[in-house]
Amino acid sequence: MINSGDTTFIIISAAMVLLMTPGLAFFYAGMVRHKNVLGTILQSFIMISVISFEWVYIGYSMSFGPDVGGLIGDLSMFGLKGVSGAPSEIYATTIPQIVFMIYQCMFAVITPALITGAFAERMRFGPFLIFSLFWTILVYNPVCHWVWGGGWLAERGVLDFAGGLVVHLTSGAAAAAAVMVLGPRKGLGRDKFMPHSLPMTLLGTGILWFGWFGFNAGSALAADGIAATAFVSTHVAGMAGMAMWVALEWKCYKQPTTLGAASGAIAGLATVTPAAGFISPHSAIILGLMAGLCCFLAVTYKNKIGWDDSLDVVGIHGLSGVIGTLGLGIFASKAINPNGADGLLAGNGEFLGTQIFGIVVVGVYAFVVSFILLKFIDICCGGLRLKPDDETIGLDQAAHSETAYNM
Amino acid sequence: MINSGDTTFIIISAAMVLLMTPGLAFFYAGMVRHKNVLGTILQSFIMISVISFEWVYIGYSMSFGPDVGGLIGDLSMFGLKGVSGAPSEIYATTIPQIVFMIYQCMFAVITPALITGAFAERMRFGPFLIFSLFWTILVYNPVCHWVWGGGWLAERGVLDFAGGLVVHLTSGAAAAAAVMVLGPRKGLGRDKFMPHSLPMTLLGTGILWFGWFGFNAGSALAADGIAATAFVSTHVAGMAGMAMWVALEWKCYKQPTTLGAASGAIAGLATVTPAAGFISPHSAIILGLMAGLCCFLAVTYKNKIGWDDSLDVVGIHGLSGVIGTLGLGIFASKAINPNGADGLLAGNGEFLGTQIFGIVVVGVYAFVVSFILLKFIDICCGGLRLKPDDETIGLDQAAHSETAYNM
Amino acid sequence: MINSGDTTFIIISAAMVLLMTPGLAFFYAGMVRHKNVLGTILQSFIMISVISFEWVYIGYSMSFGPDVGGLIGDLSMFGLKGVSGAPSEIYATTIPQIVFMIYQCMFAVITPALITGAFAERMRFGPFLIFSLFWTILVYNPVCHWVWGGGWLAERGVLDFAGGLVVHLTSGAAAAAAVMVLGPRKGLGRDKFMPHSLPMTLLGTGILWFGWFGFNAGSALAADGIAATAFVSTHVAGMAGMAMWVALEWKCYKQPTTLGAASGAIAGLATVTPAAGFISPHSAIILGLMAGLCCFLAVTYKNKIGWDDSLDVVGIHGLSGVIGTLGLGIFASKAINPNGADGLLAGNGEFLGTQIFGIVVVGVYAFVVSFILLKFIDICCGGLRLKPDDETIGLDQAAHSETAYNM
Amino acid sequence: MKKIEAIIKPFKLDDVKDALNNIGINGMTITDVKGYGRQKGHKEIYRGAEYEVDFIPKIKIGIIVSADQVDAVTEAIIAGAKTGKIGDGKIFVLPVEQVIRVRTGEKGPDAI
Amino acid sequence: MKKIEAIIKPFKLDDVKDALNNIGINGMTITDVKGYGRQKGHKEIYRGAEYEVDFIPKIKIGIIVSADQVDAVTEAIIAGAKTGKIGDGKIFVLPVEQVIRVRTGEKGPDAI
Amino acid sequence: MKKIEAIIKPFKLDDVKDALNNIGINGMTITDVKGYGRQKGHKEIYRGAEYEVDFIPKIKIGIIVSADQVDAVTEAIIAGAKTGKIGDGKIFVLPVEQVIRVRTGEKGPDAI
Ligand SMILES: Nc1ncnc2c1ncn2[C@@H]1O[C@H](COP(=O)(O)OP(=O)(O)O)[C@@H](O)[C@H]1O
Ligand SMILES: Nc1ncnc2c1ncn2[C@@H]1O[C@H](COP(=O)(O)OP(=O)(O)O)[C@@H](O)[C@H]1O
Ligand SMILES: Nc1ncnc2c1ncn2[C@@H]1O[C@H](COP(=O)(O)OP(=O)(O)O)[C@@H](O)[C@H]1O
Repeated sequence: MINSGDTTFIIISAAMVLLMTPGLAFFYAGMVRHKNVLGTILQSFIMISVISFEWVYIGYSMSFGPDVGGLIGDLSMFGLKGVSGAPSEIYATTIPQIVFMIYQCMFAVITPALITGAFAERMRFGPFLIFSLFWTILVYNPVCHWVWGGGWLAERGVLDFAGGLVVHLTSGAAAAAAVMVLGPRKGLGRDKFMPHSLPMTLLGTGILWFGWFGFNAGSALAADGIAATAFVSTHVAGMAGMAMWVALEWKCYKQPTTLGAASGAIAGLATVTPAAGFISPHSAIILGLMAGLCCFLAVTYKNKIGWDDSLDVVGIHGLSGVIGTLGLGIFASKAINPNGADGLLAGNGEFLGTQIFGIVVVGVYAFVVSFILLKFIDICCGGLRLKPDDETIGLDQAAHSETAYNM
Repeated sequence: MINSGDTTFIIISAAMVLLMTPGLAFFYAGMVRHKNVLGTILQSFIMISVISFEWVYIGYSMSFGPDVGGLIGDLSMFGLKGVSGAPSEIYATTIPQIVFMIYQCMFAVITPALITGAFAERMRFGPFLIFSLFWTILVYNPVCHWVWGGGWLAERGVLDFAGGLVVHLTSGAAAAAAVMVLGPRKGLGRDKFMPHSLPMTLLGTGILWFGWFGFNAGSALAADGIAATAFVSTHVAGMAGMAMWVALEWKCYKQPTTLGAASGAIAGLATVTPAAGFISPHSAIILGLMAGLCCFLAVTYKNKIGWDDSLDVVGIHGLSGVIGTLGLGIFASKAINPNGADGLLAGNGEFLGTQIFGIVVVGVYAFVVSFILLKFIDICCGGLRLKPDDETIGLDQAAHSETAYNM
Repeated sequence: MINSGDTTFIIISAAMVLLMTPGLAFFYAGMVRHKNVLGTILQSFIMISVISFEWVYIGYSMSFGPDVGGLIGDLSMFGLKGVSGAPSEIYATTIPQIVFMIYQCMFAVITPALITGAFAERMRFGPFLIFSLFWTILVYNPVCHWVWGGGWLAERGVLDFAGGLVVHLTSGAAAAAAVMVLGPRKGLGRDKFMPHSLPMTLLGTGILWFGWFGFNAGSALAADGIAATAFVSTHVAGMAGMAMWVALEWKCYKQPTTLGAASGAIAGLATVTPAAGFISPHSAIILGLMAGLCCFLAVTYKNKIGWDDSLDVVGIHGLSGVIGTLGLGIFASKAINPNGADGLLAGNGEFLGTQIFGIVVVGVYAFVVSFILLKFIDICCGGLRLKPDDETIGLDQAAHSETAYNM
Repeated sequence: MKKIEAIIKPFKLDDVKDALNNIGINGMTITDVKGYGRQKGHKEIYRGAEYEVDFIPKIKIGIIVSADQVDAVTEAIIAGAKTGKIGDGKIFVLPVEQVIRVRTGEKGPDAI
Repeated sequence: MKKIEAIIKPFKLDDVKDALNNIGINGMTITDVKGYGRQKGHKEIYRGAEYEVDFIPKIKIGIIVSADQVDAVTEAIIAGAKTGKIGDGKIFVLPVEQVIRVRTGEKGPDAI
Repeated sequence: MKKIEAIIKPFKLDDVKDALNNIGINGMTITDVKGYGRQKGHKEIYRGAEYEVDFIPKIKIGIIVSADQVDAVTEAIIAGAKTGKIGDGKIFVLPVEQVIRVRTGEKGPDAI
């Protein structure tokens, strides 16, 4: 039966998760040079259109439709067939199924948008759209089905509360592939890739944090104690990630930075995502601290080796997905969530093994498919990269005939 | 009886609709030149103050008070008399009436703010306030009563889920009148009216999309299946409008633009507004595509004829109100919403006729009253337009003694 | 028992209040010079981290834990011990206690962030952190306990719906102390301290207004008629404050300004905060008008005497806390909220006396402790103020090695 | 050769550009500058604090021409920039000893 | 006539303007520029990537004066702009052949 | 002494700076400017309205050098700035009569 409280909760959560995509657009666009601002923003915004299309026609059915061999949902819900104001019998049974569908749509939208940070400032718009669309079909939907749609990883006991594997690890692995296929931006190591507007990045951070409550707490799919736990875990992990990153900067560079605070917060929020509703606030704090530490090190290391993951999708999102999923294996507790699992600290080392298995499967699968897909598009669609002159001119003018700021 | 789920739903929806007015302020202000940024923002923000005053004293009562001859509500609820924490017996019976009142207030606030795009960069602040206030009294309140307050159009069977007639067509018609009365900006056709900050416009777009869920889904006035349907329709119409506009730009200008994506999204969202809770998601997608197509053509045509509807209120909002209301006449289905109607495709051509009647009545009424009102104010208040020198200097300095950016 | 509607309401309200801190960051940062933008933003953002830490470990327990002599909560809930998905028996009995805890956390976070406006553009980051942390422990937690946690002021009958005393007066009093201890910015009276980006300030205003609904209506802790009343009071007070300030500017300076509209709105919203759920909308309008008037005068007077409360924390927030708390003493009515009180106009002058007592106690306590704390830190931590050269260079570069805008 | 520097009101740029194009001048470099002079600035008000803003936005046009074009160019600039109100700006003529085109290395009048 | 170009530290602009006003100079044009010289820039850090920023914000003041005012003007600028620390800037004096006021067409010293 | 003004493409600034550093030039002042010339601008499209943008972002480098360095400096600038495509920019040489260092009051070549 439909519960108006739960329905409100997921409707508003869906709106909040939708808002995360513009939030991400600003988070990213603040970090690029001013000639690429609009192109970067559009790479996120356009996902709202392209991936929603994909989702309502085939994505939802592929992800949450009746299972075919543990691998994928069938297409019996093509075009939302049978998805109505009545609740599903399987998922979120107290809210209209169509609300569950659209809530999940928002997750599908933001995931490929996350990847764009890896190839920022250098990818052509057309190939980017093709990549994102097919990536969603070939990577996001299957993994979503495996983990959340009753697929084989779920059967195996792999848990992911709100998207450590499904969202962050898939996008991080795709980002790694993209960095390898596209190569570094022109002038890396010589030009100054300074953020053109950190206030814009901080605005994005604020919006993302706000939306993340809808993302994680909403994943409880009901306004209950689990949602409450997930909400609190989310907040304290963000807080801990920010504290850790800022502290490390203070120690290593004598000064904390605004971008560091934002980066740490996002790392913490991303890391707690798979675990939010399954662990205690204390565990969430530890995860947040680990997130700050590991992502800080990853990003520092990246700068040393000249690997141009421009806005650190691998080092922040991908790594967070891994740490959070591992952390869940360690800290999960049935005392917190009886529908969850007990982890290593609750004496169940096996569950940690299961989570590691999940990470390897999803990571490898997402990386390999992304890599092949990118290579394929590179060859068939006249190249993924902007022409060098266009890269110099910048996306805004070269790809969209616009200028971000006319002052 | 008060339902806490529904109450939460409308309270949060009201907050989200309130946020749309700042969202609109940024959507518009990003498109003006940098000397008019603050003046443009203030034209939206100040409506929150002026129109809310009007609403709590007389607007709510005129719109939703006991009917007088089908034309207007009486003033028996002047100053919120009798509007309390108890539910109304007529409207939204599961939430405190005062929540219904304030939710509707947010609609009244944003409607005249929408008009400001038509006379952007050239209207004096004082006459603008007078116009907006009287326009709300003379146009918004009556039309709101006719359609939503049990007035004669409602009696006739005209439907408008969340404001295609009441919000978008009234403001679009007023915008047309304003363009005719005020004339084009100095330098039209010669100067470059390039948006001063598209990131600001995109920020506004993101906020508007988020708020639109409160606007449309909230119009179900309960967290039920209808709200769910309206939410989904809203999202997919926005997605379809964005896709269509971007596709057309790609075809006609070889490149899609960020402003095009934003414009298409807003067109789609506005178009689905009157229909959101009465049609299927597929119909909403078709409406969104139509919105993208028609508004794109309208805006292109406008540029050809030198009609200075500066930020395209007629070509986007007004037209969307018309298409959406027509579309409802075509696609409405009682299978989706038993309290709605069946439209042309469900074999009920008469309902389409009713909707056309509604469009003509509201469009003509809003246009005529707006035109007379503007002319009247122009004569009585020393002119609607800025002095030419002030128009050159810009609103911010000339009308508000401020500068938007001191960098 | 947990009510899903109420739980949704407070979860979403908590998210909205969290968003207010970034909102405040932008509200403030828009008003500083462009060399201090990031430093100003960070002063708010970092509170999300530092104060949340404090709160989950000791703050919540000090504020809402079992009472010790009316003065403070004991530490029996250290580290959220016993705070779980089950409701508290005392506070917000229809929602998980952990939701109540995190909702209150957001209040604790924004309160010291408010103070930062007083010493904008001139405080060192390290001492600022130390101050904020100890201020929360020594001022916020005790006062919160006295008023909301069943402490001695609550016993005495002092009322504060959503933080006129606990949030606005404490921060305003601390701001006054900070202005006295730190002294004016270099160049006051000679240099031009013009806001570097009023659009940013207006963005902050919009976000704050949105979040304020969560702040005030959420303080009803249930989605009921009181929440509805608080929501409406909040909105109309903001509207009235904006109207009054704009009107006064028009009269005194011949032109209304955007910053004036924003300032009046914030003054109105802050003023109604302690009274929101206890008074009628009409009383809220009067409070809003008073807020606009008094804060306008206070700010004007400040400019005359060269008191460098840079972003008017005393003149807007502190004063609003006082007016609102007094106003509650005058306008409170049990007809509106049976759990509230009757005020002067309802024939109960005694309650006004109680409120005045509350103001004096909280104001003096907060001022004195803040003053001593600042002096102490100034001496022990190598000075609160930036070195003069660093002040010239600006916080962003001198304290964070960053630049806000690289255009 | 000469360098002509003209300080003009920003909204007159297009007119000046057109006037210059009409006499065959197709190269110039412009800079956003702020001017201080007879033209009065304006007051700005922020929460009651009034600030006198006396640097006014102007555009500086820099054009290198051969000596014999100086008069035609200054006349064209005046034709384009003049409003007759205070603050219309000034034109300065400076001597230039050499001009080189980066792309080709051409020197002197050929480089313009 | 001469053109005096002075590169100064931005926060010294008001002092220089006052010093110039005191000796009766009431016209000037300023430009935001970036300078490179002996004064060291600073380091910026973004997620661990360190960038050396060596162009430092400066303000360029351009003043046209008659030849006999050059010394007074340069002294006033020095008085206003000097902090004694590296990076205080430089003053250049260039010859000017003609000055015209757009509004009136006046030429030479009258146009200033 | 001479003032060398070079208008170059913005992304060539680092190359020019390095080329100048190599010949011992360690002081310069740069300005963001917009250029108009043979190089064609681009079209921008906003909701179907097409605008021709014909002022192109450039950087102006101003360097004061002693007369004997002029050739070396212009060569270095050309070496750094040349792409061979239209719009590479121009170099102008103007006479300078005096240079003063604000900090020390030094004059002439010593002040550079
Ligand atoms: N002595 C000067 N040196 C350099 N620029 C000047 C000088 N006098 C005026 N200007 C520039 O010319 C502009 C216009 O001068 P102003 O005195 O306001 O009006 P007008 O040009 O009508 O005499 C100023 O804003 C300033 O940029
Ligand atoms: N040769 C030069 N040509 C043009 N501008 C110069 C030159 N040398 C220095 N400048 C300008 O003067 C400013 C100050 O010079 P710098 O060497 O840093 O200190 P100082 O003026 O104390 O010698 C620089 O930032 C630059 O703008
Ligand atoms: N006569 C001129 N006076 C001043 N600046 C000029 C002149 N002609 C060109 N410029 C500047 O030089 C830049 C390059 O000139 P352009 O004609 O486009 O190409 P090229 O340098 O290859 O001849 C222009 O953008 C402009 O800034």
